[in-house]
Amino acid sequence: MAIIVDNDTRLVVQGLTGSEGRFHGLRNRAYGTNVVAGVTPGKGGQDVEGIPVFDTVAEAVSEAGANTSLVFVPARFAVDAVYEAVDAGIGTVIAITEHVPAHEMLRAYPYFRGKGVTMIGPNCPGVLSPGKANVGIIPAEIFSEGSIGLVSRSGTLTYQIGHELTQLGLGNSTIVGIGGDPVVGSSFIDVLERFEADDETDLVVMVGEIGGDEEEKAAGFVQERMSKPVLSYIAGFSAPPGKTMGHAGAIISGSSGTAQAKKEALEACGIEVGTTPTEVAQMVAERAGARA
Amino acid sequence: MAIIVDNDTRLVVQGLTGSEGRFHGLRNRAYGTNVVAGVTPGKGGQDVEGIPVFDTVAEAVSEAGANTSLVFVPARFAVDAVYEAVDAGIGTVIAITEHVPAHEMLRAYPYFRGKGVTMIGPNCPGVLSPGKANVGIIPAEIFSEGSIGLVSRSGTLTYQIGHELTQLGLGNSTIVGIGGDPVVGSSFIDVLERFEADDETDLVVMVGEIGGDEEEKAAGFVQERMSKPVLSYIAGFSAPPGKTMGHAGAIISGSSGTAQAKKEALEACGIEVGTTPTEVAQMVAERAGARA
Amino acid sequence: MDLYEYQGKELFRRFGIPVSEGRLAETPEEALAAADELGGPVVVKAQVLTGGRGKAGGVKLAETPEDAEAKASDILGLDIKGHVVRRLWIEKASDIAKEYYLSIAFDRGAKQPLFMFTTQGGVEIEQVAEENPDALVRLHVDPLEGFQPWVARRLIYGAGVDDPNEQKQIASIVEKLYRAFVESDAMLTEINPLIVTPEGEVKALDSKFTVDDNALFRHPDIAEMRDTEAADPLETFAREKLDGDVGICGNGAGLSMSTVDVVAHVGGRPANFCDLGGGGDAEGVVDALEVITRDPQVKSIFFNIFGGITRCDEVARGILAALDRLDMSAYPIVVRLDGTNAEAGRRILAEAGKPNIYPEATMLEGARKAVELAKK
Amino acid sequence: MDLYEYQGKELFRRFGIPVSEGRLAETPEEALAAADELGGPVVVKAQVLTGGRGKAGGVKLAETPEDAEAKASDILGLDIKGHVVRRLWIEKASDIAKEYYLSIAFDRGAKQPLFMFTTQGGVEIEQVAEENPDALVRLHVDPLEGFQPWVARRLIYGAGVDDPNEQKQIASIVEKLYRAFVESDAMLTEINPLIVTPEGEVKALDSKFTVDDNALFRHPDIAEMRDTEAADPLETFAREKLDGDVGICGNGAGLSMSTVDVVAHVGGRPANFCDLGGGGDAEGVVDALEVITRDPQVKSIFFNIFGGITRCDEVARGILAALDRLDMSAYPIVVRLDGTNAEAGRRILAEAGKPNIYPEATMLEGARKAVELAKK
Repeated sequence: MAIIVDNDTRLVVQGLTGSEGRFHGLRNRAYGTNVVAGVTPGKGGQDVEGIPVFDTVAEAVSEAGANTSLVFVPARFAVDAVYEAVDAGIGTVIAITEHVPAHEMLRAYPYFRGKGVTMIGPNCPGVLSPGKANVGIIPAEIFSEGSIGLVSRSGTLTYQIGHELTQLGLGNSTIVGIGGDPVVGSSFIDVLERFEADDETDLVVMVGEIGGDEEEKAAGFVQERMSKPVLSYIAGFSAPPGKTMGHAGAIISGSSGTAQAKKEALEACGIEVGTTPTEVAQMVAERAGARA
Repeated sequence: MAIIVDNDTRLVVQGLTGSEGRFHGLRNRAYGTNVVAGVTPGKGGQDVEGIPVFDTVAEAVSEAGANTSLVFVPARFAVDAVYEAVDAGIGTVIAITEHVPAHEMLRAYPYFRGKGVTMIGPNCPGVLSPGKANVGIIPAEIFSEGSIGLVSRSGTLTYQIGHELTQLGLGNSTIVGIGGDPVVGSSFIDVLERFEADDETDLVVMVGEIGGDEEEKAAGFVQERMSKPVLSYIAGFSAPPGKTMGHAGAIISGSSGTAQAKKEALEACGIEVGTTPTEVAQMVAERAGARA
Repeated sequence: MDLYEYQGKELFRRFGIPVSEGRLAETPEEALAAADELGGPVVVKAQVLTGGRGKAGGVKLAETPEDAEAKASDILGLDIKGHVVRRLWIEKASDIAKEYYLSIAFDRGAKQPLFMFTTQGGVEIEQVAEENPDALVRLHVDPLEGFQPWVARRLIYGAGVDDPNEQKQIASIVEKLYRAFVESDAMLTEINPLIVTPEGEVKALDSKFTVDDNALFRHPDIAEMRDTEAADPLETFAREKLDGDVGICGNGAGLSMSTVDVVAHVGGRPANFCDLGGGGDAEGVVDALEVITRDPQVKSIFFNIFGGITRCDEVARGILAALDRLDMSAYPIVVRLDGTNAEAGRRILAEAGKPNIYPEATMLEGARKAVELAKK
Repeated sequence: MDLYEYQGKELFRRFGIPVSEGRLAETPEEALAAADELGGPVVVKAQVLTGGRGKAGGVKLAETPEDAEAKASDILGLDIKGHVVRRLWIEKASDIAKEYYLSIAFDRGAKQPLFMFTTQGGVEIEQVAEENPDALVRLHVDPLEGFQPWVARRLIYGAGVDDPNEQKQIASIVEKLYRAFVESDAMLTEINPLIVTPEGEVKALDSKFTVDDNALFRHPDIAEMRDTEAADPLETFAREKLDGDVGICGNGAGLSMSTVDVVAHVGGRPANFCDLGGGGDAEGVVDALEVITRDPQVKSIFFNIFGGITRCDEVARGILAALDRLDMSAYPIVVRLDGTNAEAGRRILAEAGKPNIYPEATMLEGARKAVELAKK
């Protein structure tokens, strides 16, 4: 069944008539995603290569049966677009837009969380379930179908690792880019929880970065709640100590945030950590081989 | 077990050192309610006839194990007091304060609702479970223990009806005054749902008033979801048509709001409606007799 | 607290909602001066806190200042549904191409603010709601989400406003009306009609604005708008006037209303009723008795008190104090006391031994006695 | 965007948080004039976007204007952790009875703002957190609830502030700091120390204020505060400087960091790295190459691009255009292209036939080649 997007996805692209929205919306459709509508206020009644455009998401839901939204709306209008989708009854919102003001997401996050909505992003590459649906900007051609779940804070690094897996003949159930903003709709844990429950996923690769303590928290979750093996890659082993956000920043997370510290924390929870994309792909191949 | 307050209630009185808070807090304790703490900022460390006073609700929870709060704080600080209680982990908040600004409750309501907190009021007489606990300003001496649940929008009218029941030898499981403000923490339906689930309640009396459509909605709930008999009294049969809140008001509720219209709507859902407090008490006596 | 049209428009103006220029006038002379100052045709509008003033002749177009003076003379002093016109709003006349309707109100049932918008404004909105419900767009705002721009878009596209120039202006008005609603602690803000001029300008031609009394402490500027002449404190105290001969005083709105019902139920005719509220001190009782006895039809008075936060002994003392201050010898007063300190209250009254005080034990018996005494 | 102390204090002042009077000075003469204008003893404070300036000699008390001039001479030009002092804040000296600490910051993990308050201010707050964690009160604010007065009470009573006069002032500062945090779209606002004077006045003696770059469009006044001299656009573009000889350019922070790791992994020494971001046009590539080659240690350059929203053909054209504009003949450039339009990008580079461009098929091979070329 894969997670988040699949054959049941009925996609509305918010901002379909913009250049990015059009380019990726049509690419997503070409991949096989069921793109049922676009929304651009003032352009209701038009169409983009046969995809009907509505003025509001409410119409895209009532007229075209949309259940998932892809947000390509410019940063200063993006959170408004997410609220609109949520209140129109959309259950899954994937926001690609970068540079969204952090305070807007801070207020929006508990709201849509309270409504039981799944949100991915903003500032993320989207979600791809190979062979089923691609929602976002992930270049689908480098991935193949398979049973490895992939979740990542970083866009291009996700492609790199997916590519390395593909070179080794390994495919993915779903690839999720959660985005790197201060407040994102879904955390590593949210996605890991779904992979754990997904029949088509046998193993998960978590791709992290230096900074914060999201990876450490996810490791605790893996240890306590997951039966499937999780492997990880952390970028930034050679990075110099980063700028801290004032003194308060360091105290808050309670983590040094370095790649080495994360590696150690993850390994303490039974998660193997590779030091390069190539190495983690090889480790996955070994584990997948052992399970096959 | 009764509902909302009972022998497990560990009460903190917010505003215990004020004149009303002190008078009713002590009365509630004299009745047998387990009053474990008071809160008045700046008076932490004092006590009111042996009840310890704290500066914050958080301390009342951690130091005295409070699980229920009674709010006697002046109107302009009352909603702040409710937030403080909710965020300190209090599960049941009963707010007596009247004249609370409606917009404050409008914003607070979905917040504490989302946290799973039970709130009664504001602008209500409180909750009394005879023989167990009295939280608020209900004169407990006019009620006796029994199996009749009583829920009402009006304070003194509740006393009148409870008194009439007592005169006929009928007692109550719990008496709940939900309050008459535009936004109250618990609706008729919320309380009816609890009475339906309560082992000690056999029958429920719902005391309504003209205006709005809360009684009609509750009637629909009774018809669809309740197995226990519900009887009702509606005040205002002789009232002249009230002032409507502009034209918008009448459209919103979709109800004429008159007592006669409410009576008909309730009867259509199988709820007997008395036209005076005495009559409804007699009807209850007959039903209770039939069930005994 | 209901605001007059001109007060509501003043608030609209502060929040940036376009309104026409106007002046307040309380005499025909002031109306003339206002019209002169404004220039061109004006509309002379009765300021009353009730609807239907147009049909009642309370709104008239005047082409010249002299005409405005004459129309002001006609309108001042009119009785519109019991409201006597004492103030006029003299406003520059607007050309009207279209009339829309926009409001935001407290939806008690949903516990959320509700926007309503239709392009079929200018008429009674109930009529649109009934005859053409699809033309009326209703949209709740979740208070946790607050106002977001999409709300305006849903209203505008939902109602079928096609002109981008109108869309832009209405979107801005929708947002400002929401701000006015929240920041003024309003229970209702309504614009009917919201007009579009032939030049495409959108503005509020009328205003209905109700502010939460409980939040007035935050809005001294709005609290000052209260019309103390129109709002006699005693009048506001007396909740409702009926048409009979038994004056009723209860504590709490529910019990007071119920007392009216019971008086009617036993064959009596309630004259009016008032609610002592949580109080019951001498001051409150004196005010209540003054209001009740203002009505010349009143023959007997029924105090029906169930003490909770109100203490019966205090009410008893209040009644006795009131009898010292007012001459109540013409009125038999039935008093029923129950609840908090009822025993003490009854004893106080018994010890006073006033001949026109009739204690009764129950609400029903009290009602019967009061009805019987009214018929004497 | 980090603000200087004096800029943060200007925002504090706008939100009503008490600060001392002061003046900006960029020369000793201006410092003298400022001290003269302020009167009495002043503190001369280096304005740098880093901590530890006190220990570095960047903060000095001056009794007279002449003394302020001398101290300004000492401090201007100081290098504090790589930041050269070019501005001074001359502030009226405050008598200090107590030093507290108050901050509100973005807690990414909890996805909520976090208040921290302690009466043990003036020192590094990490130290308090470590040595005396109970003295540091931490309290999240739920964004759906917003700021409520009890939050200030929890902080104040939790930290054990007993003086009612202090309590009142701090409660007001807490609320204003929250407003400043939200309304300025801040990621962090910190007052350390928050002092109490011997007279009992509470005020902010320092300020740390970081504003979300993504929200600057809403705050043109804050955006204008950016120090364009200190913030060389090329410098901000280059994310990190390391100490080796391979210059690295990736697209996306994750892939760029990972490329650094891989270069190190194959035995190389990364010199620096920059992130092309979502772009990849000629302008971006020129900027990247300028930054990379500013470092005289750089011997080879590695472009590691995995196209997504970035298209590899565009990057290839960008590299060629950059070679036309900059003299890059001294640098071997290893280019690895994969993902969106990678074939086209590789073909473009191949057809250009530049002798110093070395295409490689994988990240690992690219890293090896770049390291090998740096060693030549």
